[in-house]
Amino acid sequence: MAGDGGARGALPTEEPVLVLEHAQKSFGAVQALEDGSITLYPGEAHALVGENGAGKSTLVKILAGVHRPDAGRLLINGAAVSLAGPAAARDAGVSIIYQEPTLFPDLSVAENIFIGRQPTGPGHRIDRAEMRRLTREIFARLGVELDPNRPARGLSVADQQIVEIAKALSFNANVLVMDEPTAALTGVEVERLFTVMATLRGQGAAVLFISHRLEEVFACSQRVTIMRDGRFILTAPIAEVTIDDIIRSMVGRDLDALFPKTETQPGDAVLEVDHLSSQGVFEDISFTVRSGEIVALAGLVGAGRSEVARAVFGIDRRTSGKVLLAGEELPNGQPGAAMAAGMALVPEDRRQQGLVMDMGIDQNIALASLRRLSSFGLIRRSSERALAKTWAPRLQLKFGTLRNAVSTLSGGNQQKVVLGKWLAREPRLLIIDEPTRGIDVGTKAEVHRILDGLVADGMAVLMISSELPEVLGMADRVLVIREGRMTADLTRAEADEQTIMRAATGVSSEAA
Amino acid sequence: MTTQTARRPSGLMSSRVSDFLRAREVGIALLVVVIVVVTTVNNHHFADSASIQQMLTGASLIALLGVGETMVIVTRNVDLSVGSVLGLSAYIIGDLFKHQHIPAWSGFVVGIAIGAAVGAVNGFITTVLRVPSLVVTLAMLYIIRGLDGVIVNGKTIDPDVIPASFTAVGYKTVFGVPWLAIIVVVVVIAVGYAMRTFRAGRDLYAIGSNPDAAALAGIPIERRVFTAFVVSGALAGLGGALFLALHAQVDNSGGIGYELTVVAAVVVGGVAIFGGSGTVVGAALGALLLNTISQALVASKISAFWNQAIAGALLLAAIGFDRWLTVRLTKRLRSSEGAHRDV
Amino acid sequence: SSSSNNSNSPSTPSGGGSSSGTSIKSGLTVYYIPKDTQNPYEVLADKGGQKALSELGGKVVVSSGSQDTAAAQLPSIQAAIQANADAIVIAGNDPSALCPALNQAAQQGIAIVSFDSDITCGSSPNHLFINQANTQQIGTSEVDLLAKEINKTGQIAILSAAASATNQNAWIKYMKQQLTKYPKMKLVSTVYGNDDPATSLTVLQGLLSAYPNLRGIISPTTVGISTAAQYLDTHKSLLSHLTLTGLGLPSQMKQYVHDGTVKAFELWNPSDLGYLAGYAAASLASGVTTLSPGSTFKAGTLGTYKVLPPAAGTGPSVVLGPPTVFTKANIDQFNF
Amino acid sequence: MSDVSTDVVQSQVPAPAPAERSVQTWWRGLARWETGLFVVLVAVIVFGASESSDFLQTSTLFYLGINVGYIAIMALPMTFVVMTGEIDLSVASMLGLSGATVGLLWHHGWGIWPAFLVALLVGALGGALNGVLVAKVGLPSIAVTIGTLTLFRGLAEILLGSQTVPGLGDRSFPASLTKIGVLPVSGTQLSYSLVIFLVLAVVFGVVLHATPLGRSMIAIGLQPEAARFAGIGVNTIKLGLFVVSGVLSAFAGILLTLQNASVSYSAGIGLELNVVAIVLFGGVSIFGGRGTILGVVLSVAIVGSLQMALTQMQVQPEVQSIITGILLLISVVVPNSGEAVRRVRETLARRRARI
Ligand SMILES: Nc1ncnc2c1ncn2[C@@H]1O[C@H](COP(=O)(O)OP(=O)(O)OP(=O)(O)O)[C@@H](O)[C@H]1O
Ligand SMILES: Nc1ncnc2c1ncn2[C@@H]1O[C@H](COP(=O)(O)OP(=O)(O)OP(=O)(O)O)[C@@H](O)[C@H]1O
Ligand SMILES: [Mg+2]
Ligand SMILES: [Mg+2]
Repeated sequence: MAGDGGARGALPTEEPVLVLEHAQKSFGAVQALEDGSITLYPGEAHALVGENGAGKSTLVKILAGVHRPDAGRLLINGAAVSLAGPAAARDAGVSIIYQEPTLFPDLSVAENIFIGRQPTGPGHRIDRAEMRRLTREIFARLGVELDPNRPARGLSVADQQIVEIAKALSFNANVLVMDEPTAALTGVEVERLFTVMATLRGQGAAVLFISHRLEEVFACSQRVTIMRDGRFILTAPIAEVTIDDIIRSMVGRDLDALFPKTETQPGDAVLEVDHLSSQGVFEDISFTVRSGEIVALAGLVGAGRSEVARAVFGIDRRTSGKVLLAGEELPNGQPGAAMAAGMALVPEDRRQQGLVMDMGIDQNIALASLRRLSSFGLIRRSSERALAKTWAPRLQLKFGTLRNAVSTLSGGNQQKVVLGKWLAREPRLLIIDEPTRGIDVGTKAEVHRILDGLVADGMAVLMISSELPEVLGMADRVLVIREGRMTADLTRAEADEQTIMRAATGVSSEAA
Repeated sequence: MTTQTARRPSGLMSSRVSDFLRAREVGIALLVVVIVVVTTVNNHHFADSASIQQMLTGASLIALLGVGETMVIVTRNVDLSVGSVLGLSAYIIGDLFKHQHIPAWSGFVVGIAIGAAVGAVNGFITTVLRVPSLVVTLAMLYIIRGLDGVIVNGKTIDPDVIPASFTAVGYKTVFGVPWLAIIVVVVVIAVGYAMRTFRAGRDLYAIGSNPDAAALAGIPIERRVFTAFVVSGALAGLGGALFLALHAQVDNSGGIGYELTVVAAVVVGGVAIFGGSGTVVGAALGALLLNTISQALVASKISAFWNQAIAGALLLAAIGFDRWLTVRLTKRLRSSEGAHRDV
Repeated sequence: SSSSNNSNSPSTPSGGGSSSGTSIKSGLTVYYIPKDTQNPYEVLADKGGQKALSELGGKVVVSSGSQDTAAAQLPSIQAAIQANADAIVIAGNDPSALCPALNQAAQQGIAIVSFDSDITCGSSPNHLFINQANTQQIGTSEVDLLAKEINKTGQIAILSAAASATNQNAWIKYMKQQLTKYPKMKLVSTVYGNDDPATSLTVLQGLLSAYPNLRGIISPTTVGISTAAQYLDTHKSLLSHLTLTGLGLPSQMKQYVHDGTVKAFELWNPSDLGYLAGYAAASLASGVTTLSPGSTFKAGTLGTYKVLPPAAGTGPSVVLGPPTVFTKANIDQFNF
Repeated sequence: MSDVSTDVVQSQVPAPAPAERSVQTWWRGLARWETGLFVVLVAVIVFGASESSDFLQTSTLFYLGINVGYIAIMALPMTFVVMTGEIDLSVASMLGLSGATVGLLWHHGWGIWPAFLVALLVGALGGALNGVLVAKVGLPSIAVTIGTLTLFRGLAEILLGSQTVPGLGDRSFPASLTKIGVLPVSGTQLSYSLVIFLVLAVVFGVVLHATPLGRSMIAIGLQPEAARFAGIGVNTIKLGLFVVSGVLSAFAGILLTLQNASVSYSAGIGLELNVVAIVLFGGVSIFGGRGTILGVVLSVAIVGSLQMALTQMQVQPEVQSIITGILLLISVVVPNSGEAVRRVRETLARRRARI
């Protein structure tokens, strides 16, 4: 009812263009969405906020016709509809920017934008010139200059995001949904995007956008809807709420509980990275991680943090520079050697990099320790299961049986399996990339508690995170990377949102 | 402002990029020319009009099958049944000529129909049952070939039962260009044009390039892939008709082992084996290249025994060359990126 | 060898040589194992064999693979052994690969007869080769045939089947021998079409552009000659200076002979070949005849045949008779 | 997000169909699969026994071994290669090349063992060529091995040309060795090639199902990137597997040469697809990561005995290939059918929803 109240308060006169009521969606074990509700009015910019895993993207995908809700009702222009697929949503006037870019590497940028509905001339022939013209037009509106003829292959994360936005705009839809469109953009591009949003609203379109950057929410939206743990919490005019209100409703508890932090005395250096460079991705990165401390790599998505981590661990070859673990220099491009030396990397994308989704929980946990688990070259099944049995409870893993494939687990529990896999090796240094991406709020706190415990026991942790609260809450030191260069090295005391944002974007954060 | 200036290189890049893209077809065409020239040097008759005609004729069947194969491969599938389909259609057409005395033109219709039917089966099993097409079409390769054998059962179709007007297609020329080549070129142009200029055609590339994204874009993946298989089958069936027209006789051995040759031609033609890119023109050129090679070897009086080995080596070289192009292309593209982002 | 004179022509039955009196057993089972079950030429031969065995109150089992490989023939030999067949009549896809299996069969008392393409197993097993026509005679007569038409001068080439085909290579050997008699004729190249129309066409085309003033082509294989004939028929301009001959099936060549594309070519009657093989196999299986040179046996309507002594390469053999030369004049009398 | 970008960079990885992804269908499918194969095998044997009077002769087992033994040996490394999501179409040509090598060296008076050694070496080199091009250069294996399929066969043709070894004037191969073509292993009815296959099968089975290497191969097949992040040397393993494939194909070539007591360049021509068919019919997923050696062994047994039975029954060879094809189809359709039905229902539901 809070939602309805807020809605009526905002624009009483108009009819809502889109209404989603009590939508539910679950994926196997995971209840991604328990009560997704939202109301959009013509001409409004509506922010949707919530922690990772709150169910925002799931809700978006329901509006997009990608997921069919298990329950709930969707009204577009007052009429109840059931979307048969993405196309249906588009026809209903809803256009989406997904959180993950969905581009065709082999097709030209222009074609990526217009695929399936290219402008056609006589005889249904595709009018390429027209397609290019339209593309340029949209890019002009966005104030970016990207060659429409160039294939999408090799586009940077940011450029991919821009193409996605252009695609969404090209529909001239009356509902535009953007799932974290700004995550990969720099301040200037963000501003431009907001200007475009303004014009769209002027034309009477409703814009729903998701962002983890609350200042953006305040900068450009009229109303905000808050979600937590897959449930609708409230909708309110932006004027009537403060940042603290929002955070409180998002998290449902105070931040301290979410970011437990024991004060530890850092020991001696475990990881020393010395003038590390990788052609075209990052330049001259140097830093040290000591035992008993968490060092955070902050920066915008696409800044090159993961690449740094990958190069340190040996997944990618470095073009120059040294990596020393406990004083020993590591060979270039050999994850095996890094592991042997006591390094572990929890990658950012658990579905592709972290886990073999169709393998059992036990087998995934064992995957990095197979040698240790085998005698006479044969894997000891008993020890394999024992390993899983010891780590599952320690990580408070929720599962059916340890033989179940990890694909049956919830995102958070999947992340725990990845953690278990690496902690089972008792590493000296744990590199953890986006530790809580797509993990629901409860699990998130647990993961943080686990990390805290580890450093308390003297492990060294290098954490990459796109979420400032996490960085601020967990890190002893914060390194900021922008465009593959290190732009700041801050102590826990020095680090705050402004400084980090400034270092990450290179523009004063008032702009963003 | 800053972004503008910074972005210019990426615009500049694209011209080079498109050059690279064109280079694929051009590269193969050049290779063909080079081989012809080199061969002509030590045998100046190799460039005779007759000899050129022979090259075109010799390549046309594989090129035709290559067109259909390209459509399938572009969608991240593969069709291994084309050889068997060609054999079956060729014999059935001949058999109809022999016993039903059907008119010449209907021979082509029958061939296309048979092929399309098999293609439909391939397409159905692959799309509806979601079975990897490699397995499906491998199985169909055996089944159709077996069926062919059961039907043929040691009989042959002899030249005298085939209408002259039908076999004419196999050798008559217009302004020195063999009918066979003309038909294939027409097909290549038609399909090539369609795949370039109609939405459905572009969908094929999208599907092969990123299936998940294709689904999100609301592309009817099943229908498109199905169509690709039907066309591939139909062209293989047409190939059967042309085979019969060309050789004026057929037993059970028509088209045996063509499947791998066709895939080879397509790959040499610069079609990415895992889908998303490549053109039928390239595929046709690939077929021409392979055929030119084997004829050049005979014409250069190289012992027949060397033929295969050299063909194999050149095939590997072609694949490697194509890869080299792609890698360089990607490198350029990557380095062109990011420039605009230092605000 | 001098076998061309002592080869028996059906017309002159000879009583000479040893022939054990006992008569052919009835109820014999003979396995015919052609190169593959589809090869039209051998389908005719198999029919001949069936005719022979039905005359003798026995039965023929035709068994082989669907491709021309030794591997595909092996199971058929094994089946013959397991079925305790009385004789095997085989056209080898490979000269030696089948020897071990055939030798086992022989040790089980199965009579081994080879036709069309001989197997070279030395003495294990000893077997009788039914020669479609004296090997040397085929080689020489082909060359003579061509020589007559291109009046003994010019470049010539051979379009053969698979490079590893025994019979082809044997004939080619004798062709080269015979060519020494025609100093003005020059064999410039031998190409292999693997009995596949498409391949044959490609190599033929290569041949023509490699040797533009080629005067003659000999193609001692049915697929080769018919492919070449079709090509010449459709490129009449070539006929002015190019002559084609070789071994072909009248049914396939009829049209080309009538429209003058091919003046003359040779073959023997494949069903006669199978028929003869059938009688040979039955006689051996019944002990009516032996492999020893000079021993004879009756081959039904074809008359009596005498086993020829081993000669270079081939073991004991009988020769069907001189090949028939087909021309406009006689081709219509033949139905195969 | 950056995983999407990498996805953009290397979209060459074929996306498995959803059915392939869902693990339940996999376990159930697999469980059903081996048992299914076993049932089929029993059926074939019963069928053979009842339809063919000769089927139950002990010699049937021996001949079966002679016919499929050497092919089955190539199926083992093929299983591994397919496990890791690749394919090797050059095996049959390598078999021919190895045989040709032995033949040529023997023809030139070499001893048999040195000849074998060189042949195996050739196998290793050929396999390494495939491996380097696929694992190091990153070319698609299906394209590469089509190329080497032609290349290897071509080399074999260059080595032996039209000659068969032993030809006139050649020594014949040592009888002590060629006996493997005519005599079973003493005391059994099993051909040497079959025994070797069975022994190798045990080894391969243990490696695949009980060793870190095997587990790594499965991981590579299921999720190459995750394997890399777990410190598994993906490319090194793939390279190694291609080498093994080359060596064992060469070994199969040696066995075939001895079984036939002779060799010509065309030995084993066109067998590659049969090998692939056997592996796939054995329940190994073409996308990698799924399948068992047991399945492959059963598949070999089925294909072998079916061929014996049908040949004994004098069934046209063409019918045999039809049956092979149908079996192959069934082998992939059955595990997917449940999934398919579900999906079709869903689609229909949506259709209805639309109106
Ligand atoms: N396809 C899926 N299969 C299983 N679980 C899923 C799937 N998609 C999402 N989830 C789970 O559902 C929950 C909500 O996911 P969702 O992506 O909607 O969160 P979100 O609010 O978008 O988070 P973020 O802010 O990180 O994007 C998470 O626990 C996630 O792990
Ligand atoms: N597919 C790609 N093609 C070209 N450049 C890329 C690609 N992916 C990433 N990059 C570049 O590599 C650098 C790092 O990208 P990446 O997204 O991994 O950084 P990141 O900081 O780890 O982001 P995330 O927050 O997702 O971890 C960026 O400069 C990006 O532009
Ligand atoms: Mg999200
Ligand atoms: Mg990252």
